[in-house]
Amino acid sequence: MKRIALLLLVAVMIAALVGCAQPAEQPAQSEAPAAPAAETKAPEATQAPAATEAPASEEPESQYKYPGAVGKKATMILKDLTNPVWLEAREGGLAAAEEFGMDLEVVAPIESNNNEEQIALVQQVIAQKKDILIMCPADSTGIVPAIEEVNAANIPVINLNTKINTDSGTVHYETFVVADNTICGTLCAEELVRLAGEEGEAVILEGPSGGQVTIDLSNAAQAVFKKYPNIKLVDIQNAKFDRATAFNTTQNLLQAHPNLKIIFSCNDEMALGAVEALKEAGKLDQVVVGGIDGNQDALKAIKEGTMEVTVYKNFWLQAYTAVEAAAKFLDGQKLDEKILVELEAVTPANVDKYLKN
Amino acid sequence: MKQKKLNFQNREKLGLVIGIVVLFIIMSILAEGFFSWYNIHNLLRDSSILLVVATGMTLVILLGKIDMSAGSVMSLTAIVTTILLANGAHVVVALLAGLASGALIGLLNGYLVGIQKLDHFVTTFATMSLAKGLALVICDGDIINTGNNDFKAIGASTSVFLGLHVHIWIVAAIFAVMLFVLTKTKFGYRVYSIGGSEQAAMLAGISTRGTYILSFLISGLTASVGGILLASKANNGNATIGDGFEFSAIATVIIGGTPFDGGRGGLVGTLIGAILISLLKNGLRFLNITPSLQYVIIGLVILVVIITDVIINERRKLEELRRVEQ
Amino acid sequence: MHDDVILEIRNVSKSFSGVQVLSGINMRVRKGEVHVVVGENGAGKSTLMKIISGVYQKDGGELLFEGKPIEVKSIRQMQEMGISIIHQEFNLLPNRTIAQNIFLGREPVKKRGIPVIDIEEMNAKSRELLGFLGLNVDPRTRVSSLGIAQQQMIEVAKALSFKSKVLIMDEPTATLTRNEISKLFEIIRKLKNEGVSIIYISHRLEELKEIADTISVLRDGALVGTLDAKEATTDKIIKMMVGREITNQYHREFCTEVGEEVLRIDNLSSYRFKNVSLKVHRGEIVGISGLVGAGRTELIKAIFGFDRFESGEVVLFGKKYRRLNTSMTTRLKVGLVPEDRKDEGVIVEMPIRENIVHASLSQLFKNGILNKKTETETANKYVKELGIVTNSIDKHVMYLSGGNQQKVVVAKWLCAQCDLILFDEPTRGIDVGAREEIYEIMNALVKQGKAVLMISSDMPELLGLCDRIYVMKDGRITQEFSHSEATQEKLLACSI
Amino acid sequence: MSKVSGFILKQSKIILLVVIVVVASIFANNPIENIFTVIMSQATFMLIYCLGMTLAILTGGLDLSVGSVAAFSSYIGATLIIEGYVVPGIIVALAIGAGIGAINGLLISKVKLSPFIATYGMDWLVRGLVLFILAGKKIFGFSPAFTSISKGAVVEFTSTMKISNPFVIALVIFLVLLFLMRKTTFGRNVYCVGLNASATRITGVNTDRIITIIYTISGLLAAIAGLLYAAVLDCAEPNMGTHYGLMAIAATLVGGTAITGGKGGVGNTIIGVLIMVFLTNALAVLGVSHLWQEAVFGLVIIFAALMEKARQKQIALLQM
Repeated sequence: MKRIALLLLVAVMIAALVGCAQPAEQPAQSEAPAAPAAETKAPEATQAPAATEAPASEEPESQYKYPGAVGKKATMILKDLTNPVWLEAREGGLAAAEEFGMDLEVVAPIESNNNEEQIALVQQVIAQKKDILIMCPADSTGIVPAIEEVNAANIPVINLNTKINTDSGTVHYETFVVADNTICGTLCAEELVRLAGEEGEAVILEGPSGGQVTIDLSNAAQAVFKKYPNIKLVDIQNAKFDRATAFNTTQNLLQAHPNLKIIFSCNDEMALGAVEALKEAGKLDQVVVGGIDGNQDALKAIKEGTMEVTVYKNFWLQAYTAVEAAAKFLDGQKLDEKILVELEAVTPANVDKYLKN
Repeated sequence: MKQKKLNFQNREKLGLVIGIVVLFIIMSILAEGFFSWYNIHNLLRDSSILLVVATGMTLVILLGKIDMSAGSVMSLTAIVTTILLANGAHVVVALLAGLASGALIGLLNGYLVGIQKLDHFVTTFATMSLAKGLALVICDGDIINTGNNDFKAIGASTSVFLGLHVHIWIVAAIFAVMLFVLTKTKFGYRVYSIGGSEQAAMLAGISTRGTYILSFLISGLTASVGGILLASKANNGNATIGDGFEFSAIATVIIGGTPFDGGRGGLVGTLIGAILISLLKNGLRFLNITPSLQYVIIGLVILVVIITDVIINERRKLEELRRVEQ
Repeated sequence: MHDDVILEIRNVSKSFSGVQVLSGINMRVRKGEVHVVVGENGAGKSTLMKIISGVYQKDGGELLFEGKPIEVKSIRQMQEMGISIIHQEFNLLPNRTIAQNIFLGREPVKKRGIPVIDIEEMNAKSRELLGFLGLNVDPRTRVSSLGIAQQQMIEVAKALSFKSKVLIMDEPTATLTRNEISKLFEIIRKLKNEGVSIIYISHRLEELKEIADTISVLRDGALVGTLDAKEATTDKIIKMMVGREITNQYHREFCTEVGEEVLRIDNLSSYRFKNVSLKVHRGEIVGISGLVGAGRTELIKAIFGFDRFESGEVVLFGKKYRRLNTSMTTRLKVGLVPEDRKDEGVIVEMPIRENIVHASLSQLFKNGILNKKTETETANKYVKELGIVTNSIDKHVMYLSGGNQQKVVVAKWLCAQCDLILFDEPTRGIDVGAREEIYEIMNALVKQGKAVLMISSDMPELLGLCDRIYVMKDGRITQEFSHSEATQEKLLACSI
Repeated sequence: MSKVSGFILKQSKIILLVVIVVVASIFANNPIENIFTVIMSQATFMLIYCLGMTLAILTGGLDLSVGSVAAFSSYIGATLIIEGYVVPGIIVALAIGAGIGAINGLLISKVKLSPFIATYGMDWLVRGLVLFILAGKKIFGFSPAFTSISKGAVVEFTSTMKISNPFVIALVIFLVLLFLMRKTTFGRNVYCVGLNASATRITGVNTDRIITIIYTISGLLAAIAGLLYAAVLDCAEPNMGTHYGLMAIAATLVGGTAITGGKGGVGNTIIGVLIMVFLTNALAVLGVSHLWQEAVFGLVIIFAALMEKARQKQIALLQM
């Protein structure tokens, strides 16, 4: 009997090993030709230096830019690796790592945005005695105790995308590479308000309640709407970052607020769900819809004019910049405590720049 | 007779233990930094939270019931505790309040199942939504920072006592007590009896109500403890903290060899199950397997282990039947 | 035997949701006597006992224990007072040890604040009790690894452990075989001599004379009469029970020349029986006798395809089969009336109608589409034919008496036009009246040239009905008798 | 028990539903339109996978894998559909759904796993596969040939008030299942399995096959739901339907199908689904914070359960 049990378990272990052999590259391959390949064009178009060097790194024996960083072991902890935008980030990070000759590992929780798992991942970095940690926290404050541990272990931290809460003053990071959600939210909301002529009823579609992203974006948008006396925030609903749910929620909202003008959505998924609902209700022209992230399908929607605005977060560049910052630091260079990754609202005007064909 | 009996119980566990050992060895070889006290200690710490929730769950499953509300109770407790701390309550008060909230849901479950005789799944499924909902309403969908250092101290990785983290000690204590209660006390015997055959228990003059209520109460409390430990780790409260945790806890118990039909199994198995699952997750992380693939592997392991367990039990039944003839 | 009454029942009555099940029962149980209570099913015996033992609350009347009137509140209270009951169906926990089962709910505790169980003491006491019952098994053995007879003994041990002054046994011999019964009777006598009074419920009239001191007969929830065992004769008792004369319960004309063979099994083996071979022909009733646990039920379930057999083959209506499943056998028009009526015979939460047509859905509705009219007609037909007592065929089976439930099971197979019906203990726990009707059905079946294979622990039944009787022992067939040569003694001789 | 209270018990869920709808209608600016949209699109999609869950629950089990099955099958199907192979894509999707369902069924009937754990493990496995195979990429921009399945309408009164295709599809599925469960020997046997499997088996029914078929249907319906969503949202994405499983259980329970199996049916589930969607709708229309939604769901489920219990008691009394 026990033999059976043993065999089966071993079998699984083997499965695990086979698994772990591939995934390191697998997704990379399935990704490379897809999103990021195109994404790399984006930075080329916008800010030259970073990405134009990416191809350069391809040819052998090129001089590494930051000798001190060469061969150093780094880990980048993201919020999620099941979602295209974060896969872009991974590519950006890996590209930079290759360019600067670093040994980078990109990881994320199984359940996206799970703080506890991120803590475990951070502790893993300590266990593996990495040279540097690039941290994109799912929960600004929840991660603090873990980061304190990292500080204690004298592993430098580069903060990426979402701020690590330093109010307690007990944690510190070398720099904060940010295309931060508050800014995204503000950009998007401002654009929406402009399109709506600074007046009308607005609603916000949130992600799962309690999520950090949701909170940052939603608060940013609310702040913007408050600024304009004629903008009335009539409702906030949770659509679980899910297109189908947003579809239903929007239908319901339209029933409650027939002359809705603005839908601010905390990600493109929900925005597109809202768009479908508006199509059904035939109110596409009445309502302006804004999302966040700049997914290809959202960009396509903007091109078609069904959706008005999104904010292209350029996760590729964020990650790339973060790794470069890490390299700089390991090379003993001084870092400013904040590195801004340029963000811009994507509108029909500039959508072609981001849209891949 | 006695010999044989022990054999069977061992057999059920043996496969798992071997699995754990094999897994551990493989990981130690393959994953750099896995085989270090620091990591093993963290592993134990992670498993302790799963274990404490699974401990209460074991009781309920031994009764032939399920507690779907465990995960939501964790969230609720976390929120209640942290929001009180955030508003400057003393840490003890906050903790007690947190536990109370869990106890309350537990009692509600116990009342509806034990006295109203509602179906356990339906009941706890409902209280799952209820507790989660309350948590969301209380925290207004926000993350709550305690800014309280006493509370933080519970979770801080520096708070180590005799080489082991406080979490581990707390859970170890709870586990030990529950193990004693389950194997040595009247209450424990009742749980097994009712799980084995409610009718037989009732005809023996055992009041099932009390046992149901107490068991669900305990399950609620252990879930609360889990929620508190989780929150203390992050030193903040989040209404999504326990999402899906009930499933992990149930899986742990089942993998540990306590089947849904109740009256059979026990806490030792649950302990093994908790370690296996934590070890698996920790190991997969160290091997840097993409999350998507981790899903697949975890799913496989659950199925494989359960199937093995089922086969073993089938065989055991057969052998017992055969033995009747001798 | 002294005359002081230990338990007196004064016009106790009880009704469930308006239906009067007990009306003004009076009964006096003397110290150290065996007081047998007989009566058809639904006569109220079990209800009365459940009231005495505190399972139910009585509506009217009063109970006097040792002269003092008592208010029955809980099972526990009565147990502590010294009245305990062995229920008809087992109430053991298979996954717990013997000791844990014996002391279920009142485990000895160490003298301390928290109720910590004194396992050593528990085992010691259990060992004592088992010794008293002449059972030499380790009290730490899991009950699931005991035989049925042993389990029954554990039930007895359980009851004894209360130090009861009054011990109620509800059909204790139902699952026991002759020699086990006599062992049980020895114990009963032992207890008697120790001054314990025993209230003993049974359907098996032939047992009574052996142990009874007093016999009370119930009918339709009323006491017909109490008589001294000495002047009681079986016929007299039966008359009192059913209120009508039963001369020969069986009315069997044994078949002279057998028809074609419907069932033959060659060297069938599984983990519970070895190399069993037997034949059944059209027009025959074939019986299988033997001790409980001899593997009879397993054999019959294997033939039916419910359990699988390891080697050998089953020949049904001339076709060989090495593997069978229930859908095959039923398609071949074989039916099984299982031992466990409630869990395997009927679906208690379904209406009578649906239960009756269940086995013949595919025959009645060729295209797979139900038709309520056909269903109703069919069901009504069989309800009438078998005299199933109910006010509506839409009544859930759970509200029927044991006898009527059994008839529903039989109706199910008749409706499916079965050529071979396997009966497993067809009359267990069924009152005399219903029994006779079941026998009638069997007779009718074989008259129509169908065949019956039946298991029974009730030897008179086998002798009265069967053309041929196989005797099984430890999973093997030890003998085959024609009805002419078979006698109780012979059957017994080959089964032990 | 008086006639009135008897009626209330019997119809408790319908009454509850009516109340909710009325409330929603009062606050909605255009009640008819509101009811139309809710029924025509929201309820429709949900109903389809809830029906699958109902069947599973009727056999005394449940299917926690509906969400991931919906995602996986529609996702794989989409990879073909996007290439223009609409029909093959749909067929593949349905086949995958049915296939996984069948595996569930076999694990439960043959291997004798508890449905809970079997489908839970399967959920992880399938979700993992869908995330892994296409590394989380989304598929969008389908040809109208496909999207029209969901977007099109049979009858169109106004742009918002129409008998949508999905509605018709769901209705057909519902009627077929209703007939199957109520009027055929197969359906009868499904109920029997739910009430008492071993008695059913002794009666000669191949219970294993019935269970397998049921879970296959459940998987199939999940696939259909997945495809319809993909069509209406013009996008197939791997994280679809993470909450279908729990929603479906909730709706089925609210509908009054007993989790123990054998009692209730697809008819109940329609009521359950309508209650759930209109509840959400009402809360949104009333402008109640979505944070309350979860809690309210919980209360409604408890309420429904208590009502159901009272009703069963009443039936028992009548039977006595």
